[in-house]
Amino acid sequence: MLSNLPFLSCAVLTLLAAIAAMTLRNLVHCALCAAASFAGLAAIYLQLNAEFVGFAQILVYVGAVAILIVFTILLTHGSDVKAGEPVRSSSLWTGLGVAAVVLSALVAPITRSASLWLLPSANPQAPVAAIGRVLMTQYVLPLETIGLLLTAALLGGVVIAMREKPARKTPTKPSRAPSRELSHAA
Amino acid sequence: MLGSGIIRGFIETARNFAGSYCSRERLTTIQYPEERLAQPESARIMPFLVFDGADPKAGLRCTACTICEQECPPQCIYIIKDAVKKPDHIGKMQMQPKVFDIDISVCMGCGICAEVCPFDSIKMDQVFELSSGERFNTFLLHKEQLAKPNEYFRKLHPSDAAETDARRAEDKIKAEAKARAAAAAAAAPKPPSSPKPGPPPKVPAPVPEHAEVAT
Amino acid sequence: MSPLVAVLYIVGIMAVFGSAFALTTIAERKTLGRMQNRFGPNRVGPFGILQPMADAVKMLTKEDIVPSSADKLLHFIAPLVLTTPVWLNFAVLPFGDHVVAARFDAGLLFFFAISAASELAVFMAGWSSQNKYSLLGAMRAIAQMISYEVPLVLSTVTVVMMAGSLSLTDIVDAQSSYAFGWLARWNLFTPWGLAGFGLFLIAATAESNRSPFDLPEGESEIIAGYLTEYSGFKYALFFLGEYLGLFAVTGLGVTLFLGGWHAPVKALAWAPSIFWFAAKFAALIFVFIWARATLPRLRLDQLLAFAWRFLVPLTLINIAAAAAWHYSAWWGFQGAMATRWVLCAAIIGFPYVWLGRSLRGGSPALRKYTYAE
Amino acid sequence: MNIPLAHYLILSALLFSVGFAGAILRRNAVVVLIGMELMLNAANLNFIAFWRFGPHPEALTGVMFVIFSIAIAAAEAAVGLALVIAIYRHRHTVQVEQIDALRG
Repeated sequence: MLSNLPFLSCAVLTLLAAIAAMTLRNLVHCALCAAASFAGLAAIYLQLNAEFVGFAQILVYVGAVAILIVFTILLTHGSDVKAGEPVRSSSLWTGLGVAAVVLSALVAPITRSASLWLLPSANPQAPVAAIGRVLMTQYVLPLETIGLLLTAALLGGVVIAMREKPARKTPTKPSRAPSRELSHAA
Repeated sequence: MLGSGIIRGFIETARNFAGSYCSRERLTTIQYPEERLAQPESARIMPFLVFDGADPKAGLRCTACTICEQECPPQCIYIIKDAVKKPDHIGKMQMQPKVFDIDISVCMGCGICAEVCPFDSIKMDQVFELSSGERFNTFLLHKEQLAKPNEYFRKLHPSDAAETDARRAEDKIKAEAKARAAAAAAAAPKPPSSPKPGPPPKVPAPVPEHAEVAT
Repeated sequence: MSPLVAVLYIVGIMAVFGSAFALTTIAERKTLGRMQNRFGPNRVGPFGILQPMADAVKMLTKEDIVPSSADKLLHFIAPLVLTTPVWLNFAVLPFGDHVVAARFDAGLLFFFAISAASELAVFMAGWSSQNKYSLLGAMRAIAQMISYEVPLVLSTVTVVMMAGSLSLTDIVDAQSSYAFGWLARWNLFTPWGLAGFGLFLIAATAESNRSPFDLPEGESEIIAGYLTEYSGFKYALFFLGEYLGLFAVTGLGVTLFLGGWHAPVKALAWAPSIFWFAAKFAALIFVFIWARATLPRLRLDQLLAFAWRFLVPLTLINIAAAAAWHYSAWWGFQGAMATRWVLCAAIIGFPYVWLGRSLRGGSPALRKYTYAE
Repeated sequence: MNIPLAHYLILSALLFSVGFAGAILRRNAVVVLIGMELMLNAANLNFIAFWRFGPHPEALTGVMFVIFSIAIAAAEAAVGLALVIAIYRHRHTVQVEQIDALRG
């Protein structure tokens, strides 16, 4: 039981943070809880010997995605929630029912199949050098595609979020000519 | 090229860094409690009262005219006239203050009191280490604490003091001459020509000169 | 690693870098003073060396003020979130021969992943204070940290490529031999390493919020930014976290570019390895202080333009220069070394001049006033 | 280390359900995006768990999949949040129920 403690604590942290992220009213709290949930998952990856993935998870999710979410919340004035405003959809119980059905559909096969209750036989490692080698040989095409995708996403993100320039007006000098006339008249 | 100015800046600070250890002139700091900067003559912090001679009570120049009290912008001067008069430097009987208080926690050091004083009594001090742990009584200065000898004033503002002293000595000589003339006139057999001494020789309030000195 | 050794590492790192924090604060103030022709603090103790103690007493006895409208929980945990992960950075730094707390296979990735937590902490501090200056400071800090993380990581990519490993101990080992029999083969002594080190230093300065990139805490503009509503112990924690971040990134710079704990020349290799690390570390910290004394603060648009239009392209070009250096290693003709140097210097130098010129935007045009003739 | 594979899978299922419920129930588009990220992470956990417990861990298939998935998730988050900002700029709201211009 004691040896399970790291896993249990990380799992509880991840789940609680995820639930909090989905239920809290204040959006900034939601985003920070989501970041905590991502970090808990990274810890579970580390326990599963997936060192590289765990660090990449922290770097990308906690370092980048969480910050992006927080930025968006601030840019869309999401952090000032009015007191009486509903944050949940009106069809709360239908949605919860659907989610429960999804959960049971996922969990039922897991509990039924005996082969999933086995303990790990080996102690596999994922050394960085091996990951790099595989990336550059077997998975080189997906890697290049990802590079293209990231570039496209970067450009797309910039273009979508870019403020449209107001239509250029001809440069007029509104109050000047009349004032000169007035001064002449005077 | 980008960076050349940055490198020049780095060289400059490095020169300062090394130079401040080599030459003492580079360090402009005055290490205050040990070293002190000499105060310029026109420095002014708080007002004080000048007295002539050795006795602060007898020699106090103040005549309790309350001009300073009325002019003081933050109203930090408080004067009560004494019933007993005393002679001033030309021997004329003048009022004197019974109470002369300045609350220097209110005083803003503007020097208007010194500007308007027609008797050269109130002048600006240069003491600035006035902080105290006590809030009220320390900062309410009474006549006794405010009165400082003329020598002190001479030391602080030599040119102003010299000018004042010269004027007062002249006044005194004039007054004595007048008194002698009056005595002679009194001795002469023509009493009705001047039955009473005229209005006292008005001491000209030397506001412009003071202003120049003070600034 | 036995638990005893682990505890020894933890206590050692906390003691050494904790006291380094105290020493750096006083050294920084003294050095800044001298560079501005002042004395610097010299009152507490002989030559003022006890000033950190006085500062600590002052900080810890101050009242801890929490704004009434603040988000109390986030306001409380933000300094902890900033300071706690920073200590983890030191775990992967090799301080000496076999002196490293954790030999991660992906040590460099670990380092950058841990550094990412500080951005969230800064945001938490700024947002939870419910103060517009705090929020502005936090937004500036995040924009700056995200922008400069890219050149910071990219400038280390060359080192990783040359060493062929993300492990910091392997990177140090790759710089262990001596050229010509006496000069250390540090990455600094290659054209791409020299350029990469400069880019790394600039990005590291911005990443640790130090002058001239200290505009998240610009006192004159946004009253210390996200630190506005912090006082006493929490402020001290922020201060500590910032300096520890600087130390960590300095240690990384020493490890990646200055040969880690290796001596600069072979004749000096007899000195203990930790001494060499400490010496390089102190020298780099001095450079940071020197920069603070010299350079004025940037504007936000200048800052971001500098990152995206200058540093990021240059770091990418630097990778190309490193590739050129690597693939010309087999050249055996007379003067091959000089040719390689010239080639790589040209690859980096021309874009440097060109990008630097574009950054300035040509000569400043005469300003024309439309309405005020 | 005696945790069976099923525990990780159940954790992953729970995480997925939480993210799913949030994504379909919350009104704010940003929270919907957070829910989607949680679902993606749940899937990633499955990949890592199966890699760890699978018969051929040396092939690194699960790890590679997660690495690519994380990269795609980063791109997805960037574009998704940019969309949210663009929508906010046009409609001054990010409540998904009010963005119904295409409703028939």
